[in-house]
Amino acid sequence: MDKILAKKDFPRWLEALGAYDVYAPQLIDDVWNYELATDRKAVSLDYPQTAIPAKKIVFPQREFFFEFREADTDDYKLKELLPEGKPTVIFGVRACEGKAVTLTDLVFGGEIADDYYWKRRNAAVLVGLACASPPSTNCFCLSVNGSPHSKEGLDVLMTDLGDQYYVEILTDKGKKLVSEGGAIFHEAKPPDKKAAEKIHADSEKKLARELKNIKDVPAKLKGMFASPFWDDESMSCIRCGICTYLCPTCHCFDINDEVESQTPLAGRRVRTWDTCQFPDFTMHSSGHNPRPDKAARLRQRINHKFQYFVEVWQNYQCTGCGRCITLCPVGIDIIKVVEKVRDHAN
Amino acid sequence: MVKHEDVRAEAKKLLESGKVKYIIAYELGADGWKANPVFIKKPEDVDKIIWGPTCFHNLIRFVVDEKRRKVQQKNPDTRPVGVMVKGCDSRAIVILLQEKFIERKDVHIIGVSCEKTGVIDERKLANKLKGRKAKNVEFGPDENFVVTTEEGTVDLPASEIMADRCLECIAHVPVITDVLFGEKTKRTVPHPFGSVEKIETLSSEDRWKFWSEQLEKCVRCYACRSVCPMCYCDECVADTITFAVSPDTTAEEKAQKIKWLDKSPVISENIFYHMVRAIHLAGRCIDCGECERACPVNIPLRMLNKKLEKEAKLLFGYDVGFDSEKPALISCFRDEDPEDFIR
Amino acid sequence: MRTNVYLPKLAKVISVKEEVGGVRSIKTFRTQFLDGGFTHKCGQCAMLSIFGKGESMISISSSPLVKDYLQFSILKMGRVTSAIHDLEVGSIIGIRGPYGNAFPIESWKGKNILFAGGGIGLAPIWSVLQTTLLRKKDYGDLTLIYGARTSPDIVFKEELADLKSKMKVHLSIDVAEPEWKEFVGFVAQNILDKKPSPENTIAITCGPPIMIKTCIKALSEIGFKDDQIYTTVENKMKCGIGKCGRCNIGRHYVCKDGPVYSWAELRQLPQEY
Amino acid sequence: MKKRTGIFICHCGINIAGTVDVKSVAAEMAKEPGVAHSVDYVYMCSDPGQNMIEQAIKDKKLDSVVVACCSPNLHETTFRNAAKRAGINSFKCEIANIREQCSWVHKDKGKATHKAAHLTKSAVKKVQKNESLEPISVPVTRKALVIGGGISGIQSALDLAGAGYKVILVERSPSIGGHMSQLSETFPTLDCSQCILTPKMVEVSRHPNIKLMTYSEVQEVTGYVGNFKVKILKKPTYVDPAKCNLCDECTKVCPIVVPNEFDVGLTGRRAIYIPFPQAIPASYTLDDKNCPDPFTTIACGKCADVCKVKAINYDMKPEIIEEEVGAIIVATGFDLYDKENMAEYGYGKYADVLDGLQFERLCSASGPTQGKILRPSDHKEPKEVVFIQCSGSRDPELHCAYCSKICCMYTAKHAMLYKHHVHDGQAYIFYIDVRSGGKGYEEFVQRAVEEDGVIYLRGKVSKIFEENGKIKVWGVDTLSGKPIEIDADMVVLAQAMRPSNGAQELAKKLKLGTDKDGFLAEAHPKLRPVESVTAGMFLAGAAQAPKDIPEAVAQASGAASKAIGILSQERLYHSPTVAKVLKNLCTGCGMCVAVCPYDAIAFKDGKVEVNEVLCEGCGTCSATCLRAAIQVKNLTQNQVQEMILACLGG
Amino acid sequence: MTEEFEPKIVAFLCKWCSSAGSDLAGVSRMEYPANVIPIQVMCSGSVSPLYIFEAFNRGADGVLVSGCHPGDCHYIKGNMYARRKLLLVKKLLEHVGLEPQRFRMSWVSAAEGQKYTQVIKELVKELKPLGPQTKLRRERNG
Repeated sequence: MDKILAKKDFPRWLEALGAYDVYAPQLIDDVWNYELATDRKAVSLDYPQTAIPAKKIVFPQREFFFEFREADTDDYKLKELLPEGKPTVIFGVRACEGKAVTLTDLVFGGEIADDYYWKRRNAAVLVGLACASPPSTNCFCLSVNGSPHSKEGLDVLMTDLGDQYYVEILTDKGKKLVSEGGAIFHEAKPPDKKAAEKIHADSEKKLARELKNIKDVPAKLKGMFASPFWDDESMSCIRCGICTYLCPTCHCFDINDEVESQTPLAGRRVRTWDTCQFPDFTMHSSGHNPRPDKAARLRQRINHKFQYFVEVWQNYQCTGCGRCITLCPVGIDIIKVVEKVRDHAN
Repeated sequence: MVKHEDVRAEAKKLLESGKVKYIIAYELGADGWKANPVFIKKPEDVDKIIWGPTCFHNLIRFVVDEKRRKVQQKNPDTRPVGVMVKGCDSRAIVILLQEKFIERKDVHIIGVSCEKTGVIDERKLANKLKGRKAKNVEFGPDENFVVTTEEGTVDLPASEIMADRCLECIAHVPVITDVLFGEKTKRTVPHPFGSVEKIETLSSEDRWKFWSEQLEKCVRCYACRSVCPMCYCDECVADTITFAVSPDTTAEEKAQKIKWLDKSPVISENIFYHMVRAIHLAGRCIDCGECERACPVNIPLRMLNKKLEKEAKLLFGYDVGFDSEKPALISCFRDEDPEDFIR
Repeated sequence: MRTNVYLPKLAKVISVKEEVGGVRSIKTFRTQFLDGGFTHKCGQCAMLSIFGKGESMISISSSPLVKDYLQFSILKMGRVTSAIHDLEVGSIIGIRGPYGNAFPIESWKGKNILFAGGGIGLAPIWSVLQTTLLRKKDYGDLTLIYGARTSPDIVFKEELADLKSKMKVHLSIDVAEPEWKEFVGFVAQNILDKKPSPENTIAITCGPPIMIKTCIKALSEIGFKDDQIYTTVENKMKCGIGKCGRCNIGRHYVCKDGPVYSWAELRQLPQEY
Repeated sequence: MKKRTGIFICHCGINIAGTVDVKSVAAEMAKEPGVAHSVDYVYMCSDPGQNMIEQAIKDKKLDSVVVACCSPNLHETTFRNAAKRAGINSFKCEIANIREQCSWVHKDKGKATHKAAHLTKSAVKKVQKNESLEPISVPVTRKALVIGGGISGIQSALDLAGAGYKVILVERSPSIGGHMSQLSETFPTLDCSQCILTPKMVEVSRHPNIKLMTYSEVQEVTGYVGNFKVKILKKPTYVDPAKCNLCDECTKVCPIVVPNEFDVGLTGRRAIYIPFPQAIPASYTLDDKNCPDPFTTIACGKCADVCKVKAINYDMKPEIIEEEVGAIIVATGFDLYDKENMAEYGYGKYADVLDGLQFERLCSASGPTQGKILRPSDHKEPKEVVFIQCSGSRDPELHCAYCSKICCMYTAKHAMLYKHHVHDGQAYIFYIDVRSGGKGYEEFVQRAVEEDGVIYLRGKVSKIFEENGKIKVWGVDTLSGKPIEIDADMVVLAQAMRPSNGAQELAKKLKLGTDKDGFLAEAHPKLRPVESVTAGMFLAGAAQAPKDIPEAVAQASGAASKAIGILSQERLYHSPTVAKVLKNLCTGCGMCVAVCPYDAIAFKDGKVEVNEVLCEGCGTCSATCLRAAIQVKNLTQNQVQEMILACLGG
Repeated sequence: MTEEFEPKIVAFLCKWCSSAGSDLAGVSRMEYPANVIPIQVMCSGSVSPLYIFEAFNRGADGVLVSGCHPGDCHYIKGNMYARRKLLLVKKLLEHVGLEPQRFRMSWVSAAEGQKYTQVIKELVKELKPLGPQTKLRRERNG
């Protein structure tokens, strides 16, 4: 049953979550980001879009796989460094990011599941906040099978009703989280539900951007692999990693050994984010690079999101958050690029 | 005042005569108010070209790209590329010439004077507008900008929304051009290093607190080096693999690649990376401020480069990016260089 | 028991053999797991770890029918492979895998198999070659067409000499040498020269990208159909399990969906390898 | 292949073992990756110690060794030779200095042992990445160039020629001889300068191995040790020395008179002249700077008219002569500190204030007064003469900070000579200190005081001015504290010595370093005093620092023998630890080109390349390069990084 | 009782002057603290700024660069380039908040064994009160 939480009681809920690490959007030096809330009373959900999406909490930019240590000459001890999986709750997750996590789940799940990811993922409770108005000027979630109030991937969805939140419990994890708050939650009444639904419906009309008629794009892309289109489109790309690092669905990573001591050899195998936009991402050690230029790399990004992922998982690997557009230093606009693909004469 | 039409006419002339391969300029972005880089190849496209207070980008970055492409082509088109430059950007050309990365004949420089102002700082503007969305920003008649939002038009003084780099600019008129638009207005900058001096007044511990908090945020997206026209190395010392590989590069050579820092975005590695970048830009950074603007997490990177620019000026009397004939900062010295720090 | 996919198993190097010396050195290593292990299929790869240096995906060149060791033949190429070349008998390395698909050798029963390899490219097909040899009665004619740049660059020299009594072996080198009695020219030219019959035959070709391209062209020319030609693809890999995102060719992750492709499949994919 | 490094820790008796636990260092090193052998021994440098290393290299198939012992300056060569004898490249041997830099300077055994281990480990990391290198070999042009024909240049040239090598001796003035030929007598023996110099000058002119080029200047030097290419400008003398019979008719008819350099302006000479009677080559020179007649080409023609042997040829042109030499000796000598600078002493203002060289000319039998000491102003015999030492020397505020070294001695000599000529005269010497280090020097000074009654006044002269035909000298005797006033007839300033005119420009052409005073810089002030910083170029005489004749001659012979050291080789070997360009990384920005002290880096095809023979391996290029595209072999950034890690224990 | 903090110092000594000066200190048996591990380079001019960053990154508590006095450089002027380059490095390190005492440059000639000893003593003395350098140092796992 849906609940109502008065805004003044929101801090009390957070106080009650003592067993959890609580992440919430915070403003630091003019930049919003999900940060560990050390002062839970100060948490407010009045924020636009964060720079780095919530994926960083379930898929941190750096994590340890294991530690290696030379035990004796030419013998090693390996110590697995799985995350402990401390219960974590992320407040204020936008619908597009919740959905993005479901897409990442697909990648890290399957037959060969990624323990490191799942340890954090399973421990994380995602409390969404429906967007009453688009948090970014470049939001286009509706165009990519999302919505400003999508419940996908979320455990709880909150909707701001002015001085109270409309709280929808979506999963068992969510239920437990709400139950921690105890009596501060009240049963929602039909007018509340109506109000929430109205906000949801209105929000859909407020989206600033859209990307229409893209169902043929995957097929179109297939035929455009060798097109000079990519050269033209990528001219202004500076080959930085902003678009992918800040993308809620991008999940590419690198694995490296970080050595702490040479004798005895000791160090850690570390996973860090990586991006298809860096030239060394695909470079063979022979120097051969299957994606030798930025045209090939832009093509990979668009193809991955709008063709390959669709072929494998029947969904766009883009949730329309618009971060890559907002933060691209040279204004490369994924909407424009995909529209051009759509309108491209084969 | 620089008129769009004049720049467009010049561009058209250049393209029609075949004098340039293409022109790197600014166009209006998809959001309708900010500029984006654009590459004009056909005379009929010149009307895309704009000039305004959102032309942040240092387009010389793309001159570097052009050189890279040219090296790889078998029979490259050797005509110059046209490029629109602001004062700061023009100094980047001077550095590229000084370092022999390009030749003067490789670029046709279309200079635009920033006259009384410069470009705006998007974040400052956003704070100023408090949630209202800008629809248009233009140069005002004086040291001001005219900002249009849904709720009307306001005049904002330059000092409030102009980018820091422009507030401390020492070359608002391009220093090297083939053609110049706009007036060679005189402008005095009372505190060219004002922003750095603020940090300098902090105690050592407070400076560390400041920088460690700032650099902690770094996600190593490398936008700072990617956007920088001076970061044109094929292989950066921060790269963890051997990059500049040719068929005769041996495995030994590749195995010798120095791994100075790890890919982990932790403070020690981040600060290593940014210090290396700063020291490598000493005497080369022309303060276009692009690294700082591009940074998605808002690290005041300019304050690292500006510090060394200041020291180069004060300690060694070295001005960056005005004379392509003089040696680089660290490849010359003066007998009277300070040595009181040597004990 | 839960298995951590990123945690390598420790193995000991039990033999090291230098196949090719010089700058582009190739060595063959045999390893034994300290504890447990895995069984692989022909054509699969394993991720070898040199702790402190990193990992490298290497194809397993020993036959699955050989149970007491895994064999890898490795060209010294970069940081990790250089470190692997420093290994000695008794050194400990990490191995995880096996990764990727395999050659469908079960479905080839009763067919002739033509192996066409160049340089280090013999390693990925060596496992198939050994397996089919061990089960010779299940297969028809086995033929190997193998070439290297110069005679010292030929791998598995002793084994090849031995092989000649068991199957047809055609060797080649790129440029003539005084003592060389066999074919001079590229592998593809040797294929055109020997003209093996496509009749009921599967061709496996493996080697440097340019060699693969020319061999496939040559094979097509002498009548092999696209689905009769198999090859392996290599791309830069990190995770080995289709997650890290770098080895893809289109929707395929080479580490998971490859490295073995029939030409019929591969030619449908974008040219990104 | 995995590395196989051997470690040898020397006890050096108890010099090391007394402070460093060598056993535990050896044990610790044995655990290092790639270390195949690690032992300690009481004296590694002894024969058994060296044998031990050689044997271990062979037995254990070591590919590199580290010897932890004393400073590499002492035994690096010893151990590298041992390594070489055992069949590995000498660069596969490195020294860890655990004596001078460890055991001798620390007392705490634990800490010293810890440090020794880190030092050794750092050497291991380095040696494991050392390349095998062979010295770079270059053929040698077995000919030398000596620049400057003063006593130093003459001595060097004669020594080289005597050893059987061809020498080109270049002198810019018309005659060799230098300043020594101007001197009257020399201290402390008072033998006649000309008399001892002239035979040497003649020998130079007659020596079959010496090609004498007077009135010539070095214009350009390129190349490197063993193979320099030199361009020499030979100025026209307009007189054919082969024809000239020294009849002197020409000077009599020459209408132009200019100050005579040889007499330091005390006399005049004609535009056509012989510098002094004993000049070598014995020939006349028409000085075209002073001769020109704007209406004809250069001359009035009178000298040619009177020359019976037709030795005068106005059509002579400057010539550029190119020579190849293997070594260069620079002996450009000195000049006196400019008199304009000494206005406080009235020099240049009062005719009777002279400098030391002018006084030499006055004393000289061949001088303007035939050896009589007479005042230039009125040709009267001066009865009171004041000599001022340190005129311009030892005065960091206003003049030269350094001591000109010879002035104390020649001033004593001047005073003595004066007294010998003017028996009733009185010599006064103002001095700061009297520096008389040298064989017989102190006795000489004492003789001046005791036998010739020279009055030494310790103090500085504050003012000199003319009054009533006398030169008033005001000063203070700092010993008594009393002001002193002397009515002198003549004042002689012991002017500071400075590098000769044009030496700075020449140094630039030769790429030689100069010190802050403009004297040529030696490679090492103590251990390599005759070598310049550039290989194959040597320094002789006062060009390097103020010197007296015996010192100049000694250094000249030293320089000659150093040059012979090069010329006697068939080929030269140059250290192979030179810079190397990683072409893939180089962008041709040229920062390294600008910083290279040896011009060893040049642009080529948009990148740079290193001339291995010129490169000395200092590595300044590699620290300047932003891309690590230029590195010094066997001390690459990679190696230094490994060493840093080793030092920090990680 | 806690042991007194012993700073770890890396010293880059030029071969011709400072390393020889340090040898002289040894020959003269001048005692100084054992905290400094010297790395001999050919010339102070060859010390790359990266070496200094790396040393701090790898846990050095102090870094010393020592070369020949101006005019005495074996390579004519390498030390003059070093002076300029390393002053910039010093300014940068201080700008990010590293204590100024941690990076030191000195001129030590081959004759100045005494001075070398003095420099080391001073450096160690100045670094002890600062404690371990943790700012630029990479984290370690145990």
